[in-house]
Amino acid sequence: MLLVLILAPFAGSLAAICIPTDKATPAAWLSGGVALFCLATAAGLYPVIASGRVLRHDVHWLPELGLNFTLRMDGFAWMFASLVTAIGLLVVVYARYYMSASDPVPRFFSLFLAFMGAMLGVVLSGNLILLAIFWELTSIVSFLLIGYWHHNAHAREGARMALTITGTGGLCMFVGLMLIGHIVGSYDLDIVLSSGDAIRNDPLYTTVLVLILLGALTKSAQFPFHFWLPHAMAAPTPVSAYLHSATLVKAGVFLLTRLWPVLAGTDAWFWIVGLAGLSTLLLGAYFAIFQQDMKGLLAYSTISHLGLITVLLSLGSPLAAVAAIFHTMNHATFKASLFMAAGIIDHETGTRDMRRLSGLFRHMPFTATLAMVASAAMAGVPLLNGFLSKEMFFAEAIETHKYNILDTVTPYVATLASMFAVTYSLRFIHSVFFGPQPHDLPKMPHEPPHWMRAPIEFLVFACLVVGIVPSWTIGPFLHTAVKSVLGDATPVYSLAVWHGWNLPLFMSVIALVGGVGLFLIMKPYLATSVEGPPFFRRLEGQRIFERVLVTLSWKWARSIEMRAGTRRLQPQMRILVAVALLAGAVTLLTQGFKPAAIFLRSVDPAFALIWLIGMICAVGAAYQAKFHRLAALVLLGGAGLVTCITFVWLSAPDLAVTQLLVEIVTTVLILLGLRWLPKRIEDPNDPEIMTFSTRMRRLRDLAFALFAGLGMMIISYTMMSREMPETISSYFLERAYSEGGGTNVVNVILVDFRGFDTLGEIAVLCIVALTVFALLLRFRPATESLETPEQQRMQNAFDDEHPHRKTGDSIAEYLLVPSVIMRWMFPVIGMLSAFLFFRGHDLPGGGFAAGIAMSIGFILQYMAGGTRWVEERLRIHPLRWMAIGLVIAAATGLGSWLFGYPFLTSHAQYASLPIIGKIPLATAILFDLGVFSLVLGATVLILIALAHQSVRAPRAHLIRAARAAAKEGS
Amino acid sequence: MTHLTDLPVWAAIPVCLLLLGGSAITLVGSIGLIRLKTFYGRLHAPTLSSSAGTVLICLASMIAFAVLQNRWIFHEVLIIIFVILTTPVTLMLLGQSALYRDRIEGSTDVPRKTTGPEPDLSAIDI
Amino acid sequence: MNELFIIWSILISQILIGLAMGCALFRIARGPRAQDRILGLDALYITAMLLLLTFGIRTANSIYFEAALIIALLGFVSSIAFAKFLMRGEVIE
Amino acid sequence: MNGLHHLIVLPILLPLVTAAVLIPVDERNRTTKGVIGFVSTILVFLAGVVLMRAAATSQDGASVYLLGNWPAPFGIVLVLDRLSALMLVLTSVLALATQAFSMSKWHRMGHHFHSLFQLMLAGLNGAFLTGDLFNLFVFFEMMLAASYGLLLHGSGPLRVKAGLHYIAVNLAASSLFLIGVSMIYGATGTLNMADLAMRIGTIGPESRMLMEAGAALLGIAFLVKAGMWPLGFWLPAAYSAATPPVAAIFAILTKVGVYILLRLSLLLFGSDAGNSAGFGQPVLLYGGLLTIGFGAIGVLASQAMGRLAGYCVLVSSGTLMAAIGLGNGAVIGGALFYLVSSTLTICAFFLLIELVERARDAGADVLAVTMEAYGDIDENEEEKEEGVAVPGTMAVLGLSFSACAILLSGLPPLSGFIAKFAMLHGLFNPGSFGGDAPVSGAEWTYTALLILSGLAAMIAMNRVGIRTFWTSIEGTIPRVFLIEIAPVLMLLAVCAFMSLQAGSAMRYMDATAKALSEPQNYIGRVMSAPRAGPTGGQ
Amino acid sequence: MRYWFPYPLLSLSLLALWLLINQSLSIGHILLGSTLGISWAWIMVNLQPDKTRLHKLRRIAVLTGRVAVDVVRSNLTVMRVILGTGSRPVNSGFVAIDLSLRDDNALALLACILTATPGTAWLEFDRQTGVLTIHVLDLENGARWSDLIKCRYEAPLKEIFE
Amino acid sequence: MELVLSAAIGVLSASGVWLLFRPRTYQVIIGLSLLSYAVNLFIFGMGRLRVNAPPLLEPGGAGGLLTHTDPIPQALVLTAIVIGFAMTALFLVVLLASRGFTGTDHVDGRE
Ligand code: NA
Ligand code: NA
Repeated sequence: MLLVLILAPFAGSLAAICIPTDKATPAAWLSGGVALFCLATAAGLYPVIASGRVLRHDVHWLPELGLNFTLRMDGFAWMFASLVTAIGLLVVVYARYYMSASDPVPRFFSLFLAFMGAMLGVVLSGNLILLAIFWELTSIVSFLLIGYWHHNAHAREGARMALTITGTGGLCMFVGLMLIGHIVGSYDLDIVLSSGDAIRNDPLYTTVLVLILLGALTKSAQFPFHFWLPHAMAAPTPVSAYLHSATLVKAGVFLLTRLWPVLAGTDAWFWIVGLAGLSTLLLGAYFAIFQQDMKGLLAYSTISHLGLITVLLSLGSPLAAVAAIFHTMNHATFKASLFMAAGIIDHETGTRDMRRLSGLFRHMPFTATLAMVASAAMAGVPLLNGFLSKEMFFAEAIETHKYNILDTVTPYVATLASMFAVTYSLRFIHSVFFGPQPHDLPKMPHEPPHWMRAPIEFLVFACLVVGIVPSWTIGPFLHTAVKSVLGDATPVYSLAVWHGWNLPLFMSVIALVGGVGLFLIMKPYLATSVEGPPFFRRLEGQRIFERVLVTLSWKWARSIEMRAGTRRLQPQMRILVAVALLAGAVTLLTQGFKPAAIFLRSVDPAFALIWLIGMICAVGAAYQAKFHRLAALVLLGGAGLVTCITFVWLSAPDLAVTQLLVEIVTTVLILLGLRWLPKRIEDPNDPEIMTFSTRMRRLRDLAFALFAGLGMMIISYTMMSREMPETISSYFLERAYSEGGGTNVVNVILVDFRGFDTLGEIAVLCIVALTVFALLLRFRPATESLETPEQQRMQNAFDDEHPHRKTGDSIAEYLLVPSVIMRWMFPVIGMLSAFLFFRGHDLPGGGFAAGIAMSIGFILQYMAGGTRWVEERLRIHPLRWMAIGLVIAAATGLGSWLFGYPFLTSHAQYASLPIIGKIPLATAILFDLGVFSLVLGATVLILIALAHQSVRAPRAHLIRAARAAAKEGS
Repeated sequence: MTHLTDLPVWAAIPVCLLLLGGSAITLVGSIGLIRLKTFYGRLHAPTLSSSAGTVLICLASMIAFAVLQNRWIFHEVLIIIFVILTTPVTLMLLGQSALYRDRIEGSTDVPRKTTGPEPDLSAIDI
Repeated sequence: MNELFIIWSILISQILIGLAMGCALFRIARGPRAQDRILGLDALYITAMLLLLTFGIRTANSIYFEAALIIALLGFVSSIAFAKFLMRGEVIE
Repeated sequence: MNGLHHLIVLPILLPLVTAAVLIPVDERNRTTKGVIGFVSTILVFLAGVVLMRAAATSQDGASVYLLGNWPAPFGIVLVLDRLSALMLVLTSVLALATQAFSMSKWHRMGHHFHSLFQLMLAGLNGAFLTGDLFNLFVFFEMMLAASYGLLLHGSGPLRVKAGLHYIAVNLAASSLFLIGVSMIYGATGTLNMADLAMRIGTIGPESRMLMEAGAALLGIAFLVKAGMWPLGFWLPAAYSAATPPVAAIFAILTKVGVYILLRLSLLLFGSDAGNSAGFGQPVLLYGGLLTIGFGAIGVLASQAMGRLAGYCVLVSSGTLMAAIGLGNGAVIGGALFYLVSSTLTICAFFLLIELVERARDAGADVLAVTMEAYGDIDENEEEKEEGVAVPGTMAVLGLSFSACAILLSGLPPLSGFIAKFAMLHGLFNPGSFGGDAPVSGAEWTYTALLILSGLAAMIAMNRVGIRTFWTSIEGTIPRVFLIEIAPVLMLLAVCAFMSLQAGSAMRYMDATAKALSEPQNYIGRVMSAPRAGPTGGQ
Repeated sequence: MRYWFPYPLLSLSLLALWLLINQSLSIGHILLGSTLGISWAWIMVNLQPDKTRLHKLRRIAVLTGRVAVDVVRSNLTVMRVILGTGSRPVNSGFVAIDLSLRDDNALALLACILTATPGTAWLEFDRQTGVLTIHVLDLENGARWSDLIKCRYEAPLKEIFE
Repeated sequence: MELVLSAAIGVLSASGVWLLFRPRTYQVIIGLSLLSYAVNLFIFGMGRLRVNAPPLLEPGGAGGLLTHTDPIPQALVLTAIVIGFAMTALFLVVLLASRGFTGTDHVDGRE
C-alpha cells in the first residue's frame, strides 16, 4: 500500500508529461484523480495507524550499504501524508481554474505530482538516506515549479536561489544523516529513533546536529536562510499555496520533529534551534507588516510561523512538541487558504500590490469573507484553529526549560511577534477588502468561478471546526501523530478553547489589542510606503546572497582558476619537469640514496671522444634551434649518429641499424616540414632578448634543465654501475633458438616472445600515419610560405628569360646526374631492404628496418624526380599497404587459434627442400612481413602526404587569387 | 668467438698499417674541412675519407676477416662501391646550391651561369 | 707484443677517426653557411662509417658491418635532402 | 583452453582488424565504414559482457591469457579480472554511444575517423587487459596516438592549438613513462606486474629505492593522463576543443590513468610490499583533493559548457585519485561505482553540449562547422538536408540536461548520488557498518570537497541551464537527429539503471575492490597460468 | 627475352649484390637473389632509366686502372695541400670543359670518377651547351685539366657507352 | 663506459628539457627528439653495458647473460624508437598546422 502511495504521484507525473501541451483539462483530471487516490489510500490506512501500529514496506536496494527503499508510516507520517495529499487535492482543483491556457499546463501538473510524490517520500521514508533522496528531490522539483514561468527573470532568480540554498542545506543534511548512520550502525529510521542516547553522547553529535540543522533550517526558511522564500513567490500561486503551506517548507519542520527524539534536549540543540526560531519568528512577523505584495506578506508570515514551530521544537519539552505538531497542521490549513485567496485576487484583478487594491469586499464578498476568517486564524483570534496552537505556544513559552537568557526572553518575543501577526493580518484584510473603490486595476474584479473558491471554503471550514471543537475533530489524529513521535514521553494535554483565565490568555489579549493598535498607527504609512521594512530594507538577504554567490562562484573562482591554472604550454612543461624532479628526488633522498662511486677504469678514450662530439651536437642543437633551424637539425643528426655508434659499441647492432634508418627518415621529414616554417631572423633589437625578466626566466629554465640532466645522469650512472638483478632475459637467451627459431634474440623477442608489443607498436605507427594524412588534407600553410620558394622562382625566372630554355630546365640540369644515380639506387636499396628483412630473425635487421629502408628508397625517387614524376610511374598505395600489413600481422597471430594455441603463438621449423637445402620457416617471419608492409606504408604515407603539400600549395594559391578577384569584381 | 689478437703477425701488420693509414687520411681530410678557406675548397676535403680512407680501412677489414674467419668473401667491396656512388650526389648538389647562392648574392668569385645573359638579381636575400 | 701492437694501433686509428669527426663537427657548428654545415654532416657520416668498420675489426665481429653498410648506402639521403632544400627551397617538389 | 578463453584477446584484436579493414575503404562510404565499426563495437561489447559475467562468477577472480603461449613472467600476459572486465564494458558502452552520435555528421569532418576510433578502442582495451608494464606503455601510446588523431579530427585552429599542447605534454609524460618502466626493470629485472609484485617484497634497499623512484616517475605519467593538479591544465582545453563525439569518448581516457593507478598501487604497493607498502598514497590523496578543488573552481569559472565539462572530468578524476589515496578498501568499491557513473555522465554531457548549443544558435553552429571543415579546399561533398525538427526536442534536451546536471552534482536520485553515498559510507564505516573508526582530517576534507564539488557543479549547471533553456528567446527548434539524441538517452538510461540496480552493481564493485586489495590471488593466477598444447606442458 | 629481362645487367648486379651482402653462394640464395634481381628490373621498367649497352668491356678495365692511379695521386696532392706542405701557394678555381658525352649514365659515371678523385669537384653541367663546370683544388693550368678529363675519362666513357 | 654514457644521457636530457621550455614549436620538436635519444639510451643502459656481446646466438645454441648482453632493453628501445619516430612525425605536422592556422610558431598560438 505504501509503495502504491509513493509511486502513484510519480506515475501520474510521467503520464501528465505525455499529455499534449494544450490539453489542460485532462491533465487536471489526472492530477486530481491521483491526489484523491492518494488521499483515499492514506485515509484507508488510518485505522491501522490509529491502533498504534507502524506500517513498513521494505524493498532491497543497496542492502550492503544499509540503503533500502524502506517506507514507514506511523501516526506522524500519516498526519503529514494526509496533509500533503489533501491540500494537494485542493490545490489541483484550484489550479485547474487558476492556470492560464497559454501556459504548458500539463507540465505544471506533471511537476506538481512529482513534487507531491517527493514530499510523500520525505514523509514516508523509513531510511535516512532515502529521506535525503526525497528531500533533495523536493528541492529539485520545487526549483522547476518556482521557475515555471521562466520567461520571467524573477521566477528564474527565485528558483535558482531556492535550489541553491535548499540544495546546499540538503547536501549538508545528507552528510549529517550519514554520520548518524556511522554512529548508530544503520540508516533505518526505527533503529535510529531508538538510539537517541548513543547519538547525543557521541563526540560527533555537534557536527551531526549542525549539519542536519543546516538542512532543516534552510528548507524551513529559518533566519538567516529565510530570504529565498519571498523570492519563491514568483511561482504560480497554486505552487506557493502548496509549497509554503503544507509541503516544502514544512519538510524542515517535519525533519526536526522526526528527529526530535534523538537530537533534541541538549544545550546545543536548544541554542541553535531556539535562536534561529526566535529570530525568525520575530523578524518574519516584523517584515510581513511592511510588505506591499500580498504574497510577500504571506511569505514572511509563513517564515514567522515556521519560526514559531521551530521555537517550540527547540524547547525540548514534550508539550512543546505537541504544540509544534498541532501548529504545523493549523498553519497548513489557514496559509493554504490565504495563498489561494491571494491568488484569486491576483487572478481577478491583475495585481497583488496592496497599495493599489482596496474595497474589494464589494466585488467579491464570498472570497473576502473566507480570507477574513483565514486571516483571523493566522492572527490567532479565538474560535479558530490558530488560536489554539498559539495558546499552547504561549503556555510553553512562559514555562522555564533552561535557565538562560534565551529562555527568559521567549515569552516577550512571542507576545511581540503575535502582536505583529495581528497587525499584518489586519493589514492584509483591510487594505485589500476595505476602503475606497479600487481604480485603474488591470482587470475589473468579480467573484471567481465557484470551484476555484471551493478549496478555500473547505479549508476555512476546517479552521473553524478545529478552532471550535478541536477535541472532536482534530484530536484523535493529533494524538496518533504525537504518540508516534513522543512514544512513552507523550504528555497529557487537552485540546480546548477555554483553559480559564491564565497567563497565555492574557498574552493573547495583549497581542490582539496591541496588534490592532499598531495597525491603526501604521495604517497611513503603509498605504503609501515602499516595499520592505524600514531599517532592514537595505539589508536584503537576497542581494547579499547574490553578491556573495557571484563573488565566490564567479569572480573568485575565475581568479583562482587563472592563478592556480594556466592555459600556456611553457608553464605546464616546467611544472611537469619540476614535479618529476621532485618525485624522483624525494623518493631517493628520503631513503638515503647515494650515487655510485665513479670509476674511470673502463673509459674508452675513443668512446669518450665520440660522446664529446655527441654532447657538443646536443648542446649546439639546443642553442641553435631558435634562429638557425637548419643548423639545429644538422646538429641533431650528429647527436643521433653518435647515439647510433653507441649502440654498435655496446652490443646492440639491431638498435644501431634501426636508429640510423629512423634518423635518416626523421631528417627528411623535418626538412619537408621546414619548408612550411617561414624563416625566423634574429633581431638583436628584439625587446624580448633584452629584458631582465626574460633573462631571469631563462636562467630558471636553465637551472631546471641542468637539474633534470644531472638527475638523469646520476640515476643512470647508479643503475648501470649496479649488479644486474636476476632478470627474465635469461629465459629468452636460452630459448630464442630452441623455441623461437631464431638466433637474433632481440628479433625473436620482437616478433615472438613480445610480439604483442610489436603489434601495438605498428598500430601506433599506423595511427600516426592516418592522423598525419587526415590533418594534412586540411592543411593551410601560413600565408608567407604559400609562395613557391624563392629559389624555385628565381630558377624558373631564369629559364623563362632565356628563349631557348623551358621552365624547369634549371632543375633538370641540376638534378641530371644526381637523379640518374638516385634512380639506380632504388633497386639497390630494395635489395638491402630484402636483405634486412630475410635475415632479421637470425641477425640484425627485421621487418621494421626493412620497411624503413624501403621507404627511404621511395623517398629518394621522390627527391630525384618530383612528386608528379614518381606517381606517374609507380603505383603507390600506402594506405593499402598499411591495411594489408596490419591484417597480415593480426592474421598470423590468429592462425595459432586454428591449432588451439593462444594468439601469436609462433611455430618455427626448418624445412628441407631439394637442392636448396634447409630453410627456416617460422610463422614469425610472416608476422614480420606484416610489420614490413605496415612500416613501409606508414612511413611512405607520412612523407608523401607532407611532400604533396608542395603540389597542393600552388593550387590553393590559385583558388585564393581567383576568389580575391571575384570579390573585387562584385 | 674469435679475437683480433688471434691474428697472426703477417696479417696483423698490414691490417694495422692500413687502419692507421686510412684513419690518418680521414683525419687529414677532415682537417681540410677546417683549414681550407673557401667552401669550394672544402668541398674536396671529404673525398679523402670517401676514397682513400674508405678503401684502406675496408682493405684492412677484408684482410682481418679473411684471416680470422677464414673466408674469402669481401662484402666490404659493397661499402666502397656505395660510397663512391653516393658521395658525388651530395657533393654535386651542395656545390651547385653553393654556386647558385653565390651567384644570386652577386659574388664575383664564381663563374656566371653559362647560358645567356644574367637575370636581374637585385634585392634577394637567402 | 703482437697484441699490444694491434690494440694500440686500433685505438689510435679510432682516436684519429674520432678527431676527424671532431673536425667535421667544427664545420657543422661553425658554418658559416648552411652548405658548410651540410658538408660537415656528410663528412661526419662517412667518418662514423669508418669508425664502425674499425670497431668491427677491433671486435673481430662482422655483425656490425650492416650499420656501416647502411651508412654507406643511405647516409647520403639526408645530405641530399639538405642539399636539395638549399637548392630548391623544398625537398620534394 | 576453450573458445571463451580466447575471447579475452578479442576486445583488442577485433577493433584492430576492423580498423585495418576500414583503412582502404573509400572515404565517400563513410556510412558503411561507420556501420562496420559499429558492428565491431557491438561485438566487443558483447564479448565484454560475456567476459564480465565470467569474471563475476569465477571463484579465483582472474583468468590469464598467455600471448604467444609463453609462460608468465616471460611473455606478455593479458589478465581478465573483475576490474578489467568492468572497464572493457564501460569502454564499449561509451564507444557505442559516441560512435552512433558521430555518424550523424561528425565523422564527415575528416578522414579515417572510424579507423582511428577503432584503434583507440583497441588501445584502451589493451591498456585495461595487459598484465605487463611495457606492454602497457605500448597500448598507452596506441590509445594516446589515436586520441591525438581524434582530437585533431576536423582540424581547425582551436583543435590544432589544443592538440599541440595535448601532444607536447603527453609526449613529455611518455618519456617519463619509459624512464620509469626501465628503472623498474633495471632494479627488479622483470616487466610482468604480478612478478614485480612478488619481487618487491624481497628486493634489497638499494634496488627498492631505485624501483620506487621509477614507480614515482611512472606514476607521474599516469597522473598527467588522469589530470591531477597541477599536471592536468591541458585537459579542459583539449576536451572542449575536440568534436563532441571525440570529447565524449575522451571521458574514458582520464579513467585509464586512474585505472592504472588503482591497479598498480594495490597490486604493487599493497600490504605485502614490505617497506614499499602504501608508496605514493599521500600523493594520490592530497593531489586528488587539490584536483577536486581546482576542478570545482574551474567548473564554477567556466562560461562555455565544453570547458565546464572538462573541469567536471578533473573533478571526477580527483575524486577517484583521492579515493585511492585514502587507502580504505571500503571506499574503493564506491569509487568504482563513481568511476562508472561519472564516466557515463560526462560522456553523455559532452554529447549533449553540442545539441544544446545548437538550440541556442540553431543553424549557425552547424554552418560554421561545415564551413570550417569543408572550407575552401578539396572536398565538395554536399551537406544533405536530412533530419527533422522533432516536436518536443527542447523538452527532451531539457530533461537530458537536467539529468546530466543532477548526475554531475551528485544529487539524488540518480547514480551520481548513489556513488557519493557509497564512497562516504565506506569512508565513515571502513571496517564494519557503525564501527568506531574515527574520521581523520583528510577524510573530513574529502567529504567536504565531495559535497562542495557537487555544489559547484549544481551552481554552474544551474547557471548554464537557465541561460540556455530559460533565458533564450523563443527561437527555432534545433534540428536534432534521432541518432544524436538516442545515445545521450541511452547513456542516461544506463545511469538510471545503475541507480535502480545499485545493489547488484555495488556487490560487483565491492567484490572487485576486495579482489584488488588481496592481490595474492591475481599474482598466483598469473604466475601459474598453464601453457597450451602438447609441447607447452614443460 | 628483353621483355622478361628488361635490365639484365641490373639483374646480374643485384644478384651479385645479394650474394655479397649475404656472404653466401648457396643455391637458395642464388635463387632468391635472381628472383629479386629480376623483379627489381621489372619495377625499374616503370621508372624508365636509360637503357645502356656496354661496348668494349676491355676499356672498362683500362679505365678502372686509370682512375685508381689518379685517385691515389690526387689523394697525395690534396693531402699536401691541406697540410700546407706544398712549396707554392694553393691556387684553386673553376674550370669549364666542353663535353660531348650525352649519355646520362655515362655522365653519372664521369661524375663519380671526378668526385672520387680528390681535388676535382663536379659542379654544374649545361646539357644544351655541353659545358661542364668543375672546381679544382689545385689549379695549375685550367686547360691541362680540361684536356686531362676529356682524354683520360670522357673518351673511354664514350667508347663504352655510345 | 658507464660514466661517459651517463654524462651523455645527462647532457642530452638537459638540452632536451631546456628546449621543451622554449616558446617556439620548432625548438620543442628538437627538444623532444633530443629527449628521446636520452630516454632511449637510458632504457638501453638499464640492461647494463657490454662491449661485443650482442644477443645473437650461435645457430643451435642457447645463450646466457654471461656471454650475451641483456636483450630486453634492446627490444624495448626498438619499440621506443619506432614510437618516438611516429610521434616526431605527428608533432611536426601538428606544429605546421598550428603555424598555418595561427600565423605564428609560438607554442601557444599567439606571440
Ligand atoms: Na490597499
Ligand atoms: Na673529387
